[in-house]
Amino acid sequence: MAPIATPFFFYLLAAIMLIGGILVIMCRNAVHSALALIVTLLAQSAIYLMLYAPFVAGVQIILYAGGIMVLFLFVIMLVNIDRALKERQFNSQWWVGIIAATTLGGLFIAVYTKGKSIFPERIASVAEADNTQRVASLLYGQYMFAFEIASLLLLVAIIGAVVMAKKRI
Amino acid sequence: MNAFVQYIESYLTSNVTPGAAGNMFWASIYILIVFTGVSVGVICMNWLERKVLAHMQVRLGPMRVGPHGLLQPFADALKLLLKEDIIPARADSVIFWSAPFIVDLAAFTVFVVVPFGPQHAITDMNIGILFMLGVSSLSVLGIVMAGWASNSHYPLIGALRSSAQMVSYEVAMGFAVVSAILMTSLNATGTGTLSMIGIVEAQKAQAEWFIFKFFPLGLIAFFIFTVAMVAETNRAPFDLAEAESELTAGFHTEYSGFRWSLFFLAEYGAMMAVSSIAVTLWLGGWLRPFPNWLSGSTWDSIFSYFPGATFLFLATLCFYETARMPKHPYFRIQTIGLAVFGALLALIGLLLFVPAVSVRIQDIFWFTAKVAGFMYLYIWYRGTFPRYRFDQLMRMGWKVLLPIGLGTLILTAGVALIQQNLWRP
Amino acid sequence: MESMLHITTLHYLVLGAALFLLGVIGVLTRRNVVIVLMSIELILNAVNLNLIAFSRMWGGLHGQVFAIFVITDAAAEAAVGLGILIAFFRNKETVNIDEVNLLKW
Amino acid sequence: MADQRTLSPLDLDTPDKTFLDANELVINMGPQHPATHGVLRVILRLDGEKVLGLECVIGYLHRGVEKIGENRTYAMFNPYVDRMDYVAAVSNGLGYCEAVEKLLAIEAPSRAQHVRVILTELNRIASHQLWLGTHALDIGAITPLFYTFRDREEILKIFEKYCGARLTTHAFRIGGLQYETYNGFEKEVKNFLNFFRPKIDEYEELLTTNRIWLERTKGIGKISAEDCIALGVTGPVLRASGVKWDIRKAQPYANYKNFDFEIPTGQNGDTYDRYIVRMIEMRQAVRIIEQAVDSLPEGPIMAKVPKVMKPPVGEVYHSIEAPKGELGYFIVSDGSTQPYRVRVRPPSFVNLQALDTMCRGQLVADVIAVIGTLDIVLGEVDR
Repeated sequence: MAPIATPFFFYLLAAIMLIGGILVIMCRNAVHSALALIVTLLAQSAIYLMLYAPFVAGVQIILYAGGIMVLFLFVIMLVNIDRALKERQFNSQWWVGIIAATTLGGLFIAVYTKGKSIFPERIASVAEADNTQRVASLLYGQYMFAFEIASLLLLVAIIGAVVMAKKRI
Repeated sequence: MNAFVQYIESYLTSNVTPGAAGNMFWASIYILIVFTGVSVGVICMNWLERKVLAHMQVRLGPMRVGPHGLLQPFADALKLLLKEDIIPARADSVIFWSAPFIVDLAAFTVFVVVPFGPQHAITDMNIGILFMLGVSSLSVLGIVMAGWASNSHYPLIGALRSSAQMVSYEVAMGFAVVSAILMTSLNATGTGTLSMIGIVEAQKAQAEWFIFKFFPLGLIAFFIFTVAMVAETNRAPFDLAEAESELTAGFHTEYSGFRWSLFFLAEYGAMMAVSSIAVTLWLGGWLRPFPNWLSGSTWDSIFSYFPGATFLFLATLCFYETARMPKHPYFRIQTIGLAVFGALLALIGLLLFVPAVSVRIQDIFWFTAKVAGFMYLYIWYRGTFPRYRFDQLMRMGWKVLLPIGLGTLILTAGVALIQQNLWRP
Repeated sequence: MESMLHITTLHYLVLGAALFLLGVIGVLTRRNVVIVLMSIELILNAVNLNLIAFSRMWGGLHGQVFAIFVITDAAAEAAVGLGILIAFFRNKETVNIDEVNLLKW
Repeated sequence: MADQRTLSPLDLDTPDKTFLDANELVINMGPQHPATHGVLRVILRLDGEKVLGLECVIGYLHRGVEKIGENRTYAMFNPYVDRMDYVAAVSNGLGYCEAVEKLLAIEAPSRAQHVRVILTELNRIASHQLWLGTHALDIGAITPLFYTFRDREEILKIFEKYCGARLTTHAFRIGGLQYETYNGFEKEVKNFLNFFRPKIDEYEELLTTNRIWLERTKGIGKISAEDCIALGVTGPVLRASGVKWDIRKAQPYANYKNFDFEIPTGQNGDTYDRYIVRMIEMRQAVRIIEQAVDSLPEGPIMAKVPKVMKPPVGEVYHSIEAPKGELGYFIVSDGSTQPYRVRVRPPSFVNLQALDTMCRGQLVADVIAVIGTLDIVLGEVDR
């Protein structure tokens, strides 16, 4: 089962992602930003599918689009004030940011053009069918400790978020 | 031309889904069939819900548009399409405009992986169930968008309520699903699967529906899922997002006409989608009832008459009602219509008795019949239960269903481990 | 043209880099805290894209496992970040990041 | 919240802020709201979803019934009282007729009194049925509404056959009845009782042990007996709080002292107890009707009443136990054909004043349950 029209889908999804990303940082209204981000994330999960990472793609949809972004939307709605729309959207040092980002971008371009040979043209053959099993055995085998720490991190985050957001403790 | 015919025919000999075979032609045909089927299902549900609910409540329900109100859904659809599409002046029009489409997209995309039969699915993904859960959770976004974009108090509260509800019940739902997925790994091969078709195949291989597996663990997981799925689709008794007596209509208060009907479509589509998850995971998908008690080719052939018999029964009901129609000339067209409808059903029924047809169709029939059972449950709940209060709902999700789901998962894993290591050499 | 039509790891890396830059610009220039947090999500996703692309390149699944860890981390970050945002908003009634200039109020 | 009655009234002038910062949010429920049983407007002050206090704004259905009473003769005013509590019109008529009879110092004949009791108790059942249906609908159970309306129909049929009207019956006249009972009246009433007894079980089957119903009603809208008495709350709401006060027993009117029935009381004074009390009241009403039909005496149905009623100068207060509580009429006569002043003490109006006490500290969804359990009729609240 060979992937069909890979370049077409790659460029389509890449375009969606980049336009979405630009909208995220340009939109005046935070809700619009969040929706653009969701589109970006969904396109990215499709790209994961193209990279033979179906499990991560599924996790991306469930966790990011269905979980984290809903949280974002919730908070945006809770703190939604019209005043924020009328204010200046970019901070006063925006040009510093642009310069820094441009420099970083230049660095990336330099690395990718100079170091093209570092990235070999090879594409390892991956069995897609048992992707989930193999990810699982890595997660619960080699990365057991990291997994536990991640769960601890989540616990701490839950408690932290509750403590922060509660009116009276 | 010849190559094209060959391309089309090449799929007929394969026994996988068109998506898996990579056959674009048949995949698009399947997409068309499935989405038309779901839309027709929504129309049927619209009529059935009114009728069944009405009969539960000692009413008749729609009786005027067509015989026994059979054409009522079409009349409704026409009315909704002709209605003025109002966008509130201070609404965020882009989001307001796109929200129903997102909800619809989420509800309908799910059907891409629903297995109506071993070959009858648009495609078979190896992350099928994950895909279903993920995509169906996207409808939250549409609901939140709709509530927010309306720029009005009641829709916003409704949207916040329903999204909080959906997000929190997803967790309990996930645990129930995981415990069923765990059971798929108890095959001879020892590897589980997330593929929807693989899950049913696993039940077939183990000759046991997962609802009966490790009794009562499978049953508990199934129960948790069925409760969570009602909450997930915002239906009674968890319909506080659209509690009429509190919030008028919840997140779609400001919607009208066509856009409102999209929400309606999405709600029923989502109901069918989650029901098909439940059917696939616990009720053996397309498998006929009692595969292990009543096994053998005799029983197979007996059960293969069921689809036709069901349609014939419905046709008989239609004819009976035709005979009971008032004899006044005013009702002539309605009587004829009902008779024609009955004849149509009878024709389908007879067609289903042809072995060549029934072999191909009966998988789809059993799957649809099981989903229809769930649909009836939804209506029944709505007719019977009062509505939960929001804090009670949340408490039930987090403090009852979630711990039970977690316990069931751990117990299932434990029992599976013991069974694999101790009882089986 | 041939290189355009043949999608290699580098293509994914460039896409990831572009997303990363967008995220950085967002973090550095926007005033709205929510959008800053969302830009951080963009950055994390760019990293994920790279991880998965490399995992595809080398055939191992370690990259995917790391991507899952990053997603977990993003969830934790979002929860705590938004919690702080709510606490901040309750006290100052603003969501502008350049007004977060006190360690204590 | 030590003493709820001393809490300050709502301060509605401070503007509501955004969702979050805001510790308090003022929202306006009604007058057009599906759960306020008419045109009641409730202004809620909320902390999140918790009710800090509320205020009822009434008067949207004010028709000046009491003022009309001053410009009509005693007999002419009789139909107007039906329009106050339109779901229990017979009870309203009974109260008014008995009040005027008291003023005129006449007494309706025994047969008339019996028929009055039968019709009033039937009306009590009808009123409770309507309450049950709408109350359950507010809480989300849609089916009981149709069951109760189906059975209420039978009562309305009896009314229609007796006096030609279904809702605003104008069944009684000052001094007795205008119409003799129709042929087969006793039989039809008895048939109805036999039909209705299993139906109460049917309602109870749907609700009484339903887990969700229990969760939605137990402990919701609690009100203590002292608060009830202080606020003047009467009827099933008072009895559910544990006070055994029923005017049919306490100050018997009509023929009630001849009949054997019990007054159900609750202990907790919550929504569930009020539900149970009303359910038992329906059963007791069946009992009363049965006795009244069995002992229906023969005889005249109208006392000797002057053609032109000119009561002596004086005043009278007469109250009856309407389905919703104590319904009192205070009539002042100046000796002319028209009353000098008619004052109605409507149970709904007085019971509604307990809403604030009952709702404080509860959630918004409970306010709806509590409005339902108070069983108000806006026609009576606003008059």
